Amino acid sequence: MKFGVIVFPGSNCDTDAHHAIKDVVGADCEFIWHDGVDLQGFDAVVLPGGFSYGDYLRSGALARFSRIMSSLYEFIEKGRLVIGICNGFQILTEAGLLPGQLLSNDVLEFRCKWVNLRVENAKTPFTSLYRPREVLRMPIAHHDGNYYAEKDVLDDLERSGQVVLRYVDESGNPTAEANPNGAARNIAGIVNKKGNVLGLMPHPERCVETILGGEDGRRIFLSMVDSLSKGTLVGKGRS
Amino acid sequence: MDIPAWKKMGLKDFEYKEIVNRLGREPNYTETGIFSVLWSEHCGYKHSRSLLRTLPTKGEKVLVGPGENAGVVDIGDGLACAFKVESHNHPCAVEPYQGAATGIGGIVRDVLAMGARPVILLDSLRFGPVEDARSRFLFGGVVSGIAGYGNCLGIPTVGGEVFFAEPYKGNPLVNVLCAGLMKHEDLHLGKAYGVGNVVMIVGHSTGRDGIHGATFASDVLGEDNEDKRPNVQVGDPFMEKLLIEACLEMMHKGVVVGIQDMGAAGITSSCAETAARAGTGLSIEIAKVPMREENMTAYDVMLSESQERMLLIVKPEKVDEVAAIGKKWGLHVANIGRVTDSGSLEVYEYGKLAAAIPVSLLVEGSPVYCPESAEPGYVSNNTNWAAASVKVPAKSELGGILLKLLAAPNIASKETVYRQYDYMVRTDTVEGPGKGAAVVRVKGTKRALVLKTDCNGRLAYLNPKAGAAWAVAESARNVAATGARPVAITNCLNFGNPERPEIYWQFKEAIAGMSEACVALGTPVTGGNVSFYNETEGVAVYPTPVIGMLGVLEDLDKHVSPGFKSAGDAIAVLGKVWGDGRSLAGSEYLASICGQVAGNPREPDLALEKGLVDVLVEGASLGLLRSAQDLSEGGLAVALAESCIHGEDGACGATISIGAIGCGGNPDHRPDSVMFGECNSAVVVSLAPDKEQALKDLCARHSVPLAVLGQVGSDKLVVKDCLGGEIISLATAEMADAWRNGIPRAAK
Amino acid sequence: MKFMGTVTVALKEGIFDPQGAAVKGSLDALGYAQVQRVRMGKDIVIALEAASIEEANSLLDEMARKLLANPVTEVYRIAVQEAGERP
Amino acid sequence: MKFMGTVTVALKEGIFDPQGAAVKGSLDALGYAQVQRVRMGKDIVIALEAASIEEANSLLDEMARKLLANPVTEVYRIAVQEAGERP
Ligand SMILES: Nc1ncnc2c1ncn2[C@@H]1O[C@H](COP(=O)(O)OP(=O)(O)O)[C@@H](O)[C@H]1O
Ligand SMILES: [Mg+2]
Repeated sequence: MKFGVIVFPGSNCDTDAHHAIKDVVGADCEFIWHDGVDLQGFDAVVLPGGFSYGDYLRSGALARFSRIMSSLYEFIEKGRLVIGICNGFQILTEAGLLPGQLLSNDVLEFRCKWVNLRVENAKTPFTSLYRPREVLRMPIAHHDGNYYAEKDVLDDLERSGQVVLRYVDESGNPTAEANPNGAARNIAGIVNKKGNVLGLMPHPERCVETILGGEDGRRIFLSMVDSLSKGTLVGKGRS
Repeated sequence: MDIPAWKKMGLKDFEYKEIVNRLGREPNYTETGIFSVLWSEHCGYKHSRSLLRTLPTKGEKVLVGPGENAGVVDIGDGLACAFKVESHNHPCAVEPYQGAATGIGGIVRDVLAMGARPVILLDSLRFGPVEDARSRFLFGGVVSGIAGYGNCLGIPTVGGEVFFAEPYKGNPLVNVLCAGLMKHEDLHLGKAYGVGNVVMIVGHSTGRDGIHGATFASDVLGEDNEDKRPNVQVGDPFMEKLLIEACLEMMHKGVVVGIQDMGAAGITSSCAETAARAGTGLSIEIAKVPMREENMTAYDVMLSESQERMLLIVKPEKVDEVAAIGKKWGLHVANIGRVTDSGSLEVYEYGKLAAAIPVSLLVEGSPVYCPESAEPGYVSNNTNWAAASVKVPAKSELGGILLKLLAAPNIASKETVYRQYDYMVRTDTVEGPGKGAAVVRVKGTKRALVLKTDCNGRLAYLNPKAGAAWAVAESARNVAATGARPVAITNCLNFGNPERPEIYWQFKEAIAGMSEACVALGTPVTGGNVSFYNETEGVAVYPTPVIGMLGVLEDLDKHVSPGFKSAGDAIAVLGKVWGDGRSLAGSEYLASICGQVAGNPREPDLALEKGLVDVLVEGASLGLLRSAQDLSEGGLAVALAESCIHGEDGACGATISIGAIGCGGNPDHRPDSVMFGECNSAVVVSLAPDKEQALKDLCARHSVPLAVLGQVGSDKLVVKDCLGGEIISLATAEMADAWRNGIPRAAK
Repeated sequence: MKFMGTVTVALKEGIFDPQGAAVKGSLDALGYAQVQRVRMGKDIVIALEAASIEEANSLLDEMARKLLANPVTEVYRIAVQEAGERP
Repeated sequence: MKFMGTVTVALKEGIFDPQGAAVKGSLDALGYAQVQRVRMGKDIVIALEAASIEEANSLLDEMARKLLANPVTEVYRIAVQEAGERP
């Protein structure tokens, strides 16, 4: 089983994801240069955080024209796993692979801090090792993390269990205070209908070692490894 | 009559005569421009060079000292750390966002040029009072500029300082420190070796941005352009990120012989410096430089300060490989000339020779000034200042004063600043901003780099020698408090106009204080930067010699952090809390509670500071310490309060008696000095009760006084005086609220 | 022929514009009580070659749909003129 | 009377526009060889009350100088019309 981390010009969490997956979780992992065309031999792909193409115009907007993206569409069609973290999430929405868009934080400032998240769907290939409604601590670090989608889209996401992570307080309530960026319905992460593409603003790769303040992010990658080894992915997203 | 060109470009008449003499002819317009930038204070260090030579720069860990783009020290395991601090004060006063952003860009390229991957940033900031709208605007702009550029690069900003005071109103100070990691064998130097080697430029195209302000309206550009050519550069962090990756790839593949960043005076200084260091010459053709604008002249190209560019010296057979790597990263790469043995910088403008100057005249060729210095009047007045003039507050007032101090912008939490910085990227930040020195792990080793910037300009103003020495001592103490051994410093000297005797005196004194402290603590100076003329309408900033201290923590598992860890632990003060009238001098208490900036701060007892560092480092490695918090602004009371605020759940309090510090022993002793006095060589530590004897023995061995004050409690700070009477009793929640909201509330 | 095109991108009406709100706030603070609403948009000025103004227009429209505006949250407006003309 | 004002803020000519350059890069990649130059600006739409269009104009000009544009790096242009009119 092999993970790939796509490196766009301006990606800057690519080595962090690589370290988390290879050195900490212990799965095979390689970097994939953005203008490659081949995802042969990979079972899961990470779109890492950072500022692809400087995040000019709109965060993630310019990256979706990278050559690798065309093969990513097929990759997703085949039911392989794709996780977009922070800038990766922004790229996935800009590319139309996930609904909605990530607007500027309502505070109009970059925010780097630890937040609490609630696992809304523990049946996805990315969250299968968490308990339903488990509360996690993860760091965020973004300027544009304010998730927006029209009401019916949001309702549909909720109904089909596509909302995977929500910003909450310590006791697990999705309060306004617990929402760091103004995201609609405190949404921090969603999956596509098929359930094999996850986009999230928090950084699981930054909390896989206790020395860095926590390891709640580790099970995201372990869940992926687990689901891949079981080999039955497609459809798992529905709950 | 119209002013001669050299004047417009900022050269003095006698400097111009000097140039004509040494050159043996009149320089042409382009040559004059080249001289004007390299003989400027910024590049030429005319007023500082002679004194900087007196700094201690040797040490067995120092691999590269001052003179190169950044200092480099050995950190073990075959690894080295390149680090340097630089100022971007003047640009930030005009355009805070871009000024700060391009400041980050510049220092990052300095570290990159050594062959290191830039991995850490710190920012040391000074502004006018937060209550002042303009100062708030500059503060906000600078912080978002640092965030905007640094975050995009993926280099964590893990620490810094913010200090507010009236003298910085017209002249904010923005100093940024960058540290990079490399293997010893990856060390590169800014030297143009090898006659026949190719000179290449990589990165952004070159435009007219940043060309010396005085020449906007010159006939080269034409009057009509004047307002369109402001002397500010716009940073492009995306391009810088690509430049970092491309240059690292080139250096690791060993395809570059020499590399040099393009900062002030762009191509001019990078060419002159690389040639001078190697004792060679360079011949370049500006037509080959990728240009951003039409019909640019040699003058434009040579003086442009367009950002995100590096100069490379490459063996002819490697040129294609360099070009390929540059192309891969989407950068402009061009072969602009070659290394010669002429000893001169020859510049061709579309085929014809536009400038030919011996590099020795350009680099370190500028005149060196040793202006006269005179002690300012305020110093002697302050020496006669009597603490007695400050009335001793009633015991009942001390708690309220502590709350006020915790909320004072200079002491309060700086979270509103660093929450805008991505301080976690690269997943090595073990201790980020907010709690003492930053601790950054070195992957693949047990080690960590520990960094802290420090300088209290108010102390340095009242007593420059003491102030500079305290900055070194405090940053060392901050670093040692984590268990790390301080190894070397970089520094940024921010002063007013050196042509004024009082300013030059401040500068001289500060250099002396810094040198003494560095020698005593065994932390050599590996590099730095001087920023003069930080004054408007005759009002100079506080002399501000910012120190950037680098330490190495041998074993991350032994890392000690501020904040009490468990109730029942013993609380002790290591070192000396003076508690006398003199320790009120220049204190935050005196400034923000009593509204005075006065007194003559004592100099640190450097032997004691050294002992303290040894105790902290050995104590940590022996596992004797549960927490350590150094005393700085706000003195003992604030150090205790911060230890409570940062305490673990159930260990956020303390009950202590200051009796043990021997109050009463000294006739000049006063409670406000004991609690809030500054210039102490001391640290508040907590330890498991069964470790007390071992720590006492360790302190004895290093002749460091140790006083056990009391015990860690759960949720409030209680302080008793020698007679056992309560002088302070505050809920930690209340202290935390004051400390966390100090700046937002003051900024309202 | 050379044309100067401007693609003006704005947030859809219903969508909250924090930046605009912030600017409104500062204007209030400066005492501009007359201001009722502020919306921030982008102004993308593109110099391009085209055979005719119609072609320039449709090129710009294509760019706007493909890249310059995000249909989820944004609407756009196009203006073109021959290069050289004053705006 | 109600007016609709637009303050268009652009970088001064001499100043490099990284954002515009990046967008141009993507347009090139998309095959728009016709594009010669891209510059990004801000488009600030302000609904305000004023006695006359002249007053609206001078108010907007004041706001632009005080807050909306940074004279060091930016230039601005103002357009006003009575509210309700189509742009
Ligand atoms: N501008 C800044 N950027 C990042 N961190 C900062 C900044 N200012 C202060 N900090 C952090 O806040 C904490 C307190 O700073 P300071 O008061 O200078 O510490 P000390 O009193 O120990 O010298 C430190 O961890 C410092 O790194
Ligand atoms: Mg300090």
